[in-house]
Amino acid sequence: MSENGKPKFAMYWAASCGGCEIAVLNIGEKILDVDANFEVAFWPVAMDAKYKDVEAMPDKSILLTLFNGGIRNAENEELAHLLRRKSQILVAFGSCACEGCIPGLANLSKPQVIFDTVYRSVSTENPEKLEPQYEYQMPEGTIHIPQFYPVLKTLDQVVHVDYYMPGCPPESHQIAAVIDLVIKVLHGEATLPPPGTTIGAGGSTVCDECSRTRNVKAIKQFVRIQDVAHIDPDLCLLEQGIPCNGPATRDGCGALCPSAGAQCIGCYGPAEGVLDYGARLIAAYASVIDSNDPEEIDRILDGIPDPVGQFYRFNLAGSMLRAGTPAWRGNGSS
Amino acid sequence: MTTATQTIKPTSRFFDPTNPNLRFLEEVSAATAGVARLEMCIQCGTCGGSCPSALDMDHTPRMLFAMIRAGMREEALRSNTPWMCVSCYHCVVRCPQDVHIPDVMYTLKGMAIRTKLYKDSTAPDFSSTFVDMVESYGRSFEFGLATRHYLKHFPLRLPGMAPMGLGMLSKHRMGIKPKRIEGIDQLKAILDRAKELEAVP
Amino acid sequence: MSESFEPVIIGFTCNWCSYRAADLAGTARVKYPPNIRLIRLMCSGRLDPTFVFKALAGGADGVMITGCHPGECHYIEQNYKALRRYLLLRRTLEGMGIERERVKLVWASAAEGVKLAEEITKFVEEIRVLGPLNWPKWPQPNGHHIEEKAKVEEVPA
Amino acid sequence: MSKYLFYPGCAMETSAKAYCDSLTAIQPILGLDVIEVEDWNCCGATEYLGISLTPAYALIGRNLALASKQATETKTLIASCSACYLNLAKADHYMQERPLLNENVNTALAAGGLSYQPGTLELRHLLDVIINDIGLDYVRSKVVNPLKGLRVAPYLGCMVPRPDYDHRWSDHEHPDELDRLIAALGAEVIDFPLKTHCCGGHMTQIGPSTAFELIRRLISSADQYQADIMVTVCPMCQMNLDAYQGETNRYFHTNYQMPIVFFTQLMGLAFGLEAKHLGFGKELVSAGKALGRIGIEVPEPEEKQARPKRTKPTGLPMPTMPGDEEVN
Amino acid sequence: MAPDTNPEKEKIGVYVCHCGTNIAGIVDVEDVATWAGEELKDRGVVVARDYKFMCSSLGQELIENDIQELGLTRVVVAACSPHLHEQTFRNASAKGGLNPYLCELVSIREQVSWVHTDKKAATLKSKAIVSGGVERVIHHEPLEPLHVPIHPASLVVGGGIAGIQSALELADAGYPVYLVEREPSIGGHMAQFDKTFPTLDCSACILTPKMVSVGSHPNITMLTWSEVERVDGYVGNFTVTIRKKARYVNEELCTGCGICQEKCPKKIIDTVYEAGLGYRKAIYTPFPQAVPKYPVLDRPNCTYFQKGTCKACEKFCPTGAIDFTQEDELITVQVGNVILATGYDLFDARRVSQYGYGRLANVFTSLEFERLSNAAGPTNGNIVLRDGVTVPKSVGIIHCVGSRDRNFNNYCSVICCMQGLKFAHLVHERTGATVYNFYIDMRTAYKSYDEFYQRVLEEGTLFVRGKVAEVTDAARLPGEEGKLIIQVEDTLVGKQRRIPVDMVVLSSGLEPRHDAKDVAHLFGISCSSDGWLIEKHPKLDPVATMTEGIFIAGCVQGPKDIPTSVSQGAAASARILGRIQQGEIALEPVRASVDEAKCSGCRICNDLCPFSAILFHEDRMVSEINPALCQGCGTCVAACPAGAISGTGFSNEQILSQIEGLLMLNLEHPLVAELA
Repeated sequence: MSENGKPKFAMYWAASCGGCEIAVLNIGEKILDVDANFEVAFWPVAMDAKYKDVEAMPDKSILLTLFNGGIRNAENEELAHLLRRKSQILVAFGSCACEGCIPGLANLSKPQVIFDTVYRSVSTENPEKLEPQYEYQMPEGTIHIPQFYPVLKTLDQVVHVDYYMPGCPPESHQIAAVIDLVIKVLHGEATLPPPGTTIGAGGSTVCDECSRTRNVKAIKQFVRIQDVAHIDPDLCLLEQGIPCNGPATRDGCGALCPSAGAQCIGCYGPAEGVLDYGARLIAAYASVIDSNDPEEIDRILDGIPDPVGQFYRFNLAGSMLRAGTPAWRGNGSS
Repeated sequence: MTTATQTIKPTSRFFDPTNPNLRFLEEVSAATAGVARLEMCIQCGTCGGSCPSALDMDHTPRMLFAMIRAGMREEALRSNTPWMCVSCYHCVVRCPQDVHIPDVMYTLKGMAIRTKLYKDSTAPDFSSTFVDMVESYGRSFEFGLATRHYLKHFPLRLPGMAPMGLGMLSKHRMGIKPKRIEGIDQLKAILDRAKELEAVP
Repeated sequence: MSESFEPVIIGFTCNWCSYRAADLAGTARVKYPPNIRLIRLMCSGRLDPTFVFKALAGGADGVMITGCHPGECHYIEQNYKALRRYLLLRRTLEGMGIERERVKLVWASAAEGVKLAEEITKFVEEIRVLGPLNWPKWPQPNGHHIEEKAKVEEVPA
Repeated sequence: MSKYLFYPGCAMETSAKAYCDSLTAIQPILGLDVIEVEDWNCCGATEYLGISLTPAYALIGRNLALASKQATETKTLIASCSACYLNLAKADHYMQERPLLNENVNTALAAGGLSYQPGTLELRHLLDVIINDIGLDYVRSKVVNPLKGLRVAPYLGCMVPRPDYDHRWSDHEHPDELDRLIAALGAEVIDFPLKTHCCGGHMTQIGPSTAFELIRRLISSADQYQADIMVTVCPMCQMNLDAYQGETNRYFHTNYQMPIVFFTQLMGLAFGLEAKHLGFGKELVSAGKALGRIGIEVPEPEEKQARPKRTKPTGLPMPTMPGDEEVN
Repeated sequence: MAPDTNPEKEKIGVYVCHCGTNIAGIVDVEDVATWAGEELKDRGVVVARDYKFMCSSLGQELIENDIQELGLTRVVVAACSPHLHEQTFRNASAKGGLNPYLCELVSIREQVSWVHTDKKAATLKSKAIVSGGVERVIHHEPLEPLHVPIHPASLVVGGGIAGIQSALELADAGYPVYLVEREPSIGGHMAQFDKTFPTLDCSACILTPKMVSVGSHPNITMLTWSEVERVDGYVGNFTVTIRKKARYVNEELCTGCGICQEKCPKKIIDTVYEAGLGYRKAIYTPFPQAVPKYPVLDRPNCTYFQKGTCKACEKFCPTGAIDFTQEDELITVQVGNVILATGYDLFDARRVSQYGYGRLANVFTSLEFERLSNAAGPTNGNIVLRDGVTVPKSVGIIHCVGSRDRNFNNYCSVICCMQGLKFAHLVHERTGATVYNFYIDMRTAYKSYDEFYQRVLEEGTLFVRGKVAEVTDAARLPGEEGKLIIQVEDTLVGKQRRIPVDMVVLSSGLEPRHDAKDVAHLFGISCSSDGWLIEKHPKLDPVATMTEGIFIAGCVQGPKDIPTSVSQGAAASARILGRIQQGEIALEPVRASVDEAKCSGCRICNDLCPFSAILFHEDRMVSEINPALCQGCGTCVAACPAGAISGTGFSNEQILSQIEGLLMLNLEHPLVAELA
């Protein structure tokens, strides 16, 4: 408890795009409730702060920390440990923190390849071929930048996490609901769900919220959505051959994409208890392919040109394998 | 650890490796083009029954296979049976066990030549004469072949054959000059390399 | 690859055909390398790609999936589902840089003890050639080991 | 008309000149467009295999390699000689069946800067192409001079229908392809029981007495069925049955005069080409007498009934055979 | 994780079997047990023992006592294959008061000691397998077998001797039977035979009475000229739809007098009953003793149906039983169990072209010869050549036609040797002709079969050991003209022989029915690669199938002779009677179920179940699984994208943990390092 009697709130942005921060602001006047009920102790995006201030705080002095972003470098990890120490409730906030999300796809490439792309590819204006050095001598002395890790890790791969809040970003109405819940808990009007629970999401999958009609499935071809001339607005997209991840993706978003005529790409991650998101889709898609002839099946599968992207866009770092060989084999050992 | 590499060599599974006689069967199978399936013979005699030249054979093919199984290496290689094979493939299409009989016969001929175990040199000589021709010209050349071969082996029959020979000549069905292919050196190189490979078991 | 490299292989068998084939290989005393460890499923159709990921991530160098011959499935046609999943799974693994040869699908009827043994021997040799997979032993989000998720582990470079 | 790669084989230039001439003559009519494999070599017949394996297959391998280099417009390589056809097909087949053989052959070929990937080429016999690609209807449509009244014994020999790696033939023992072709030419086909039996092969060279017996069996059987002429698809068969017929007669004190011609020669006649352009006259047992009838209406000889023809009995019904209808 | 599966809570007992030296000879079982006791403590193992024979009563008591004294909550036995002793150890656990499904049997015999030679590697692998079993068993749940009631009626498909026997056994025991036969009459192949080996009793004389009692049995509903069209449901409660093809004869009115057949002008070669050697009319009963007696009108061959005029049968029928307006009927019956006795097809001898069948007039198949020698056959039992008059002076009988031959069928057709001997005897007896038998191996292994062989030898039949190479009419040697020449290697002489004969009989093999695969599919069972239906266990359960409630009898399961077919018919019935009397049957509780809260109604699973156990509730938008229809394959469990379907006995947790356990030790273990 702080001097003004308000519990402390923190939010941190690790390896992610920042969309989650926007999403929080996007909850509108609810933000005022946050202010009314919390003292914002640490929120680099919203207000100036120093890590040493946080270090100075007594352990467990922050009630609620929303941590978004994956663990890509030493700084991310350091902060993860720091905030874990200082917080009572640590929430992996958003797809990146929960399961790696888009930054996690970098786990398919060696760090060197990533740097080459960033600092040397045609899209980069870098005439002096500059590249960050972990250590650099200055007249003032040696300066450091955080170590870059071979693979991106999810938050719960480095520290213990109390709750998971999926989504890229989490839907604002879900955020609002969670904030309401926490406030209720503060006023003793509710109790927290058991630790490890996924909050701000449903317990089934997107199809549960999807209004499209669905039938028994027998897939003769997969097509990329941009190649479909006419999409039936009422029929299940998967039945139209469009690889929709809805069947395997946790609900909670209100089936936004399918209702908007686009296939679900899986940002809410796996359903409750599922160990590997991609595995569920592989099994589901393959099972309903309507052919017993290896050649034909292969032809049908050609309709999914990038399986890893299709099945692990948000989940690679959180999947069972977590990465592709190149990443963890570093610079090509064995 | 050794077990992983030692287990199941496809040919050796069927036999008791402690019995040296059985090695001959393996040897023949191994030296045969395609998969010989010799160990699968059930001694039904379809081959011997089908063979157009069985009557002139020392042993029917079936007997020969039994001898190979029994490890009777020398007897088997001395037998004229392989040399009597006319490669008509009746046996192979009828064999209930799909044993590649004509190919086994070829293998045995080769072995007999290498070990000099054949009884009558007619056939081996014809083969080698033929092969010499092919190796030096790239084509076979009946006239040279026929005369050389007949002079050596059927001097008495040659007069009898004369009309045929002359007929063939007069009707331009036999060249007198051998025809040589252009890539003869290439062919020689290929065959030399092949012979080296053959040398290593 | 060091001479001593001994692949570890997880084999998934169907209760009705390949598991019985393995029994038959036993009763017939047909030898095959000890590198494979078999798991019994009711049907190859039970094969969840999760199992394969689990095996590879857990230290296996290869995975062998076996089932009844097409048309002979005890559950009529479920082995075809296994076939379809296998083909998609293989593509996905390749996308992650894992050689497609590390996961193999083999049909073996209850009578084909010898065939199964030969296939296992072949597969072990194939994996031996590919070399170890050495997947980092990061703890798996599974059952009673869930608490281990919190452990911080180093990534081999 | 589609193109084909063509492997003539040594005999086509010498002993089987007639085959060569007649084929050349009917090609335009059939629209059969062939590219000869450049600088092909002997296939080793049945001899080389008996000396040593790898060189034998390397010898064949060279032809396959050369052909595959030319295989741009077509993957099909036809051989006109049965032994050549079998050797080529067999090498291709075994190179696929035995990886070691494939490896060795290619190592050898490499020494000559060549290589062959088994399965690249489709190996077929001339007869197969004429029957299955060009088709009997087309052949029939080209017949201007039906060989009516000519009794022909269709003799296929061993190596075309056997071992038949890719199941091109209706049967290993009694294929009817050649019969149907001859019938299409308007000739009378006898149901020749020995149509796929052996002509003696290289036995004429190494064991004449054996060979003569085999030749006798064929000729006498054809004679029993009162064939006027025997038709072959293979230089070796033609050579043995024709050139050694005299020797055989002397050996058994018989006097058979059975003309042996190539199926392409009869096709030429039926297509209305002149005998002299079809290599007739090159056979040692003259086909002249038999050919005397070509073109003229032949009065039904009285003793026709006496001919031993396989007749279907009237008592109990015969089992029906697949394709009974069209054959008769 | 379910709370009741936390290792701290479980008390696991591990039992390693020596199986005499079967396991102990290669695996260091003591080491495995000690290791499990120490290394797997933290996984909940409280006791680990090794014992000479775990399956012995003493071994089982070991488990029972530990359960009671140490309060074990889980049991892992490392011994032989579960297919052998799973039940044994489940029972032992149950006796000890533990739910039997909390016991796991892992195989270190079939999968280790019998297939590996390296002791250290084998021991290591055994440890891995044990730890796999331990991890797995932690996640086992107590289960109860499913109980389903058994409908007392049964369906028998196929009216050959096996089917007849089955039907009679069931009916005599007082339970209703539906006997379905696709031909106009029951009787099957046996009705075509003249004599049966080895006793040579007249086939008709012993078969007809049985056929009659089937026809008149109050408990048997006979459906001839009918075929099963559809099968729904599951063991105890099948719903079977049968197509009763139109006979165009009113069975109420028909007296079976046979006038219609007499008067029918249309003569057709009878390829079924007369094996193509005789004729029948367009309206016919296949043979005089046919059951039922009513004829069948063969529509495609009937002049009236084809040309619109004739109706001779109708004109002459004294009772006006002919009914051209009749149509197929679909009948639905409820049965608890099914016996398939659909028999065999004769191998088509045309395929062995070197034997000349179809080309050479006087080459006959075995069935043709049966008709030829049958007193009721087309020649009234006179054995003659195809010209219908000439009596053969010499006959060659060829064995193994289409059998024991990779070009056709690999298997031995079992009956051909005895059949060949029977033919030899009949020819000898009826014609006095010289008879040759050409065989590869003489197989007369059954009661008084070899005695029959002796008898035929005595009668002077000539035996040539050799598979016939070809049968030809191309005469080569004097004395061959006009004959069929059998060319063969007499393997006992080692010489090729040409034997001229007048008649050749091909002892053709047996083949699965051309539509066996469809039948198998219809009843949800499987065929082996050569097409015979697969029994549950080749030795210990030859008449049951992998599918509960479906049994097989006779040649549908593989070639066999009449006595064996009859025994199987009876055996299958006995199995069913046992169940009917139990009233219900217990099924393995390996089943899938849907967690409706998780199910999103995506319908991915709906079409995956071949037993249609998954139904979709449009209203609640969720899928549900019918446990009675579910066979427990687990395909839907693996396919559910939401992870909403779980399977008992083979749950994700169980398998994933087993994988973890198996991988606990890898071969880079110090042990292995030494070996390398």
